[in-house]
Amino acid sequence: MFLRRTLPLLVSAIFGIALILQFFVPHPASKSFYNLMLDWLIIVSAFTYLIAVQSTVELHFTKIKRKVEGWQYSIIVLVSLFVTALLGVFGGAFMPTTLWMKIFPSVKPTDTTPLMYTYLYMQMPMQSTIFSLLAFYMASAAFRSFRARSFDATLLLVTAGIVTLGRVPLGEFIYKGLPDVVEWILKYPNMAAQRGILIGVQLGIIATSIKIILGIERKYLGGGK
Amino acid sequence: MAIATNFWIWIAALLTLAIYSFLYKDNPFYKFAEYLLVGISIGYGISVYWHNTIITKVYNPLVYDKNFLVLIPLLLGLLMFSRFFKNVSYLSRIPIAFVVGAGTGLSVPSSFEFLFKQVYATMPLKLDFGSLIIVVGVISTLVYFFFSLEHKGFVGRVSRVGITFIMVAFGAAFGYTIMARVSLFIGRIQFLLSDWLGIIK
Amino acid sequence: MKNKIFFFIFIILSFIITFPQNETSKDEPVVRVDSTIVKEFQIKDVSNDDGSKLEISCQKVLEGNNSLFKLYRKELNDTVFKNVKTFQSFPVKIVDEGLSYQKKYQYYLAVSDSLGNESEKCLIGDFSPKADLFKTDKTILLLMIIIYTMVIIYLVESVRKGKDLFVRKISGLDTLDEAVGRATEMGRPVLYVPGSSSMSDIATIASLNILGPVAKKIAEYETKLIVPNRDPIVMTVAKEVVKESYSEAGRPDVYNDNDIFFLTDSQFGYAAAVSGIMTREKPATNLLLGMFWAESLIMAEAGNTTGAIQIAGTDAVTQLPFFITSCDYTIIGEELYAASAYLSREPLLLGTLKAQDYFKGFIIFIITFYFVILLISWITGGNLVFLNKILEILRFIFKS
Amino acid sequence: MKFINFISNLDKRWIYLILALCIIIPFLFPVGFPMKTTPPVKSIYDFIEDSIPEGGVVLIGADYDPSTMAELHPMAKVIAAHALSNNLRVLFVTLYPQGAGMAQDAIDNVLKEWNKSNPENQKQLGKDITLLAYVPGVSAVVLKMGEDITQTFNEDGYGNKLSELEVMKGIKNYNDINLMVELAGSSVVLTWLIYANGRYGLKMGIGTTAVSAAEYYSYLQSKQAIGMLGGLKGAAEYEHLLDKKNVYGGRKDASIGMDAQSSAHIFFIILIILGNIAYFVKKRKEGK
Repeated sequence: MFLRRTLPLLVSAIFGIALILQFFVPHPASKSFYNLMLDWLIIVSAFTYLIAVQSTVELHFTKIKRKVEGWQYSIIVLVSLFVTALLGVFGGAFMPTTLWMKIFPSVKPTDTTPLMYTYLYMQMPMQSTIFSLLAFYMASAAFRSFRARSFDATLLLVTAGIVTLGRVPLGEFIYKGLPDVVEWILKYPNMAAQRGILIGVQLGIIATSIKIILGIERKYLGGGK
Repeated sequence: MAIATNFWIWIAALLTLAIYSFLYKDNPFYKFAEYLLVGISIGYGISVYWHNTIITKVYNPLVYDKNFLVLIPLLLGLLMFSRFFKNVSYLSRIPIAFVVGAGTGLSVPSSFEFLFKQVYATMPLKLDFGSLIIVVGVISTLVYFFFSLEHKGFVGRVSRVGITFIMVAFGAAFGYTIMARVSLFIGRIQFLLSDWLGIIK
Repeated sequence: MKNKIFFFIFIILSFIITFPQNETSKDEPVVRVDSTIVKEFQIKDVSNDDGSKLEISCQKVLEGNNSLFKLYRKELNDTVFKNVKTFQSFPVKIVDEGLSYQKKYQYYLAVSDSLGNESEKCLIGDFSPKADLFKTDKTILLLMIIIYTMVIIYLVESVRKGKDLFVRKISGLDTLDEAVGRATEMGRPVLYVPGSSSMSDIATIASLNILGPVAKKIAEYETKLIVPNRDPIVMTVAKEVVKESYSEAGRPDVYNDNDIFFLTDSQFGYAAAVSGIMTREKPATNLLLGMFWAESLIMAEAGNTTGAIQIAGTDAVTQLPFFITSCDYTIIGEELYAASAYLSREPLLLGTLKAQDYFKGFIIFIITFYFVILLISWITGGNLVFLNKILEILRFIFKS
Repeated sequence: MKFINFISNLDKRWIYLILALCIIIPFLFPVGFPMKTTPPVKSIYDFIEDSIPEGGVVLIGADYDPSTMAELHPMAKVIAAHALSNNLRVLFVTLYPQGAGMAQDAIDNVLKEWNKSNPENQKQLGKDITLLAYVPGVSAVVLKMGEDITQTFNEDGYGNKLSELEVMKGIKNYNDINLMVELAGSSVVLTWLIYANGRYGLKMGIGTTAVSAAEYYSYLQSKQAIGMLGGLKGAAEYEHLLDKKNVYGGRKDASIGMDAQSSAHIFFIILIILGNIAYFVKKRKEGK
């Protein structure tokens, strides 16, 4: 019980309060504590990356084990993950490792690493293409579902139209003053509403942080009570 | 310029087309590319993380600089591995509590300051048309998101003004989003037309 | 109660406002020397720092002399002086950094001619910077953090003890009932999408809080409820919530475990699959509540083309425009949290919502007050000293 | 009426096809409309051009991944090139592993193009420009940099000790950095503003995707950021400004896309108008 709940809550409360107070104390002693904490944070969070890896591997592993529909694709995930990681760890990230250069004597230190090949010619095109599909979805939604169904929606669409036109050279070609109109909309009415929303959101974030330190918000510790 | 002869460019182009095939309809090529992407990006993450973090922040300080102060956070971090074993997995809560607790402790004063800066910037030194719009806009938006008063009478009218401001802001964001999505597609077309097919410069 | 808290805040604030005036009169240790080359050559401690800085300032005595001035520094028990800065124009204010509060320092100023010969030295010292224990310029910030924390604790506790706090009705919630009713009339199912994120998002939790009462109503009407999920944990929680609501409504027999299911974890795959359900099952009502990313418009469009009534709600500002133009009713940003607190009455949610509201009210009040004073000052020509003083004080509160 | 029925039953794949044509055709037959520079872009350009002394340092935050690279990658390249042209030093930093690859590609590209067009003023990796190692921790990294940059990273992304690199000479923390331009399409921009700008007073500019651009005007008005490049258009404006100096021969990724952007925007507006006409006509008919 102590290790499961009390200790984690104590840890977050103690370090949370200590670092809030640290902010108000400029003394060198407090500064070195702050520096130490930052170093620790960086090293400990180095391990949090493992969680992302672990959960993905586990998800696809179970899929294959249970032969869920489309489990064959999970094999692709695991194989490509393994191969890429292997290439990267032994071949180097941005510069070939000495080991790699020993195995392949023709490789120079300035050469592109095998990992960068997978990044530049596989990951980069695929990931950017997936998101570019949105242009098409947007076009079809523009045609079939963006409706001026109320006063609010009409106002929204009209502003959108002005901004869309005013932000491209062609809009400027049609009417010279358009970019300035758009800049004005963005700088005043848009800015004001964005700030109103931002103030609310920030208050919410701070409230959540305070609740975590107080130990009344525990969802981040994950499952179970 | 002519069509690319580089093997890798062809790979990139074919993967691009595999994903665009989804626009026609869902198919195995798309699924293959999608899952391949998941695997590659995590594999890539592991490699960068290995060379830039484990080696530089953990291995080198310990082995070359003999900096044993690293050991405490290191042990804390290693508790994270308890997640792989069901019966002790709760131990990983300690490093998580440390990261979250210390992180929020760092963020509270700074976030408050950040919030204050925004409020401060809303108080203009001199009155002009622009600052009038800003003050009215910020106040009415805040009133719209104020839940302790019923939206009736005067408060109702102010929140009505607020929602008008919000709609203008959303309209601006909407217009900008159209631009963003088109740009992403332009990026891909540039690659296909220039690097792959060599039609344009 | 509300008045009490505001009163409390104002008492403290009035304390703060009187605070800085006393502070400036506080004695700062200053070493000062007047000489033939410069006057008011002085060293001052920089306040609110870690004791690593000293401020050196001086003014010129002779006019029209364009020679170079060099400032040197050494530790008291050192022998060699090091150049800190070379300057020509007056008056100067140099902040010397990287010092230690445990050491004493001496400075001297020399005049050098065009050939680099130095003459007329003027020595000052020994002085050591002070390491402060508290940043006095951040007092208000600290007080605000303490007050906010106390207000949150107080409100959460009082809701726990059974106090009912007022939250205005969110207009989208009325529409929710209506939409569920319509589905019953038409004999078609209701589709509930709890967003595309995991339990770590507040919006997802808010959505599941809303799902409860919605499911209860649906159980009463004996309509079919479909909940497709992108996250396995969200799915498990959704199942529990719906099951409980069905038993609360006295209809555990109508609950069908297979109607709440996991689709896929791929972002666009999920959106495409939900669109598929919309076209196949033709639900009369689509409820899209929770956290959404770029895939939002795919679902909103599909629902719109099937002619369903759509109610959406999210705190993702970038997705809201799509929902507003393609859905019949949209719950905007924080309204989603308010709706979930309103329906669930959970102390943690309701208390926090109210605490945020009090601070929001405080900010609204200060800005409005500032604006009114500014308006009066503008009408009267801006010459009234006390009005300007009030404006200055109000700005001071938020100047951190 | 027939027409209304036709467009409301249109297969969406036709719309997809027309959109694709709207973007491809302008590439084949470019027009090149002139464009005005907006003030937020100009102020970043002017700051780098006029307010940073030779040898000064520009920090570029590459916190984006390939999904938004179409908008942000051109910014990284053009800002780095501009800084090099003024003989400033450029440091890339990233808080995410994906950003490291983007930064590395940008550095590679800029160095190659720069050295090709300026044989008399060659720039070198490690001397004029480099990438700081990726270190996890996000806000902790941003804060630690304010104390000591070398200690935060120990090494650059290529495995060289930072303390031995020429590009790092005289750089201890944010006080030695003249300007940071954060390129990101997510809330990490806020992390930089809250911690680096708020706590350490680092001067910042923002380069962001068009999706977030409207939101970030708040930080311009509050002077937390000196300027902003919003989306591909922002990058194109910057390229135009740099183009006037005529020092850098790299491909102008953003500018050549502007014609396509224009025609696509017109297409979107037409789609929305047509869709709404169909909607209102239908609604009126149903009402009768």
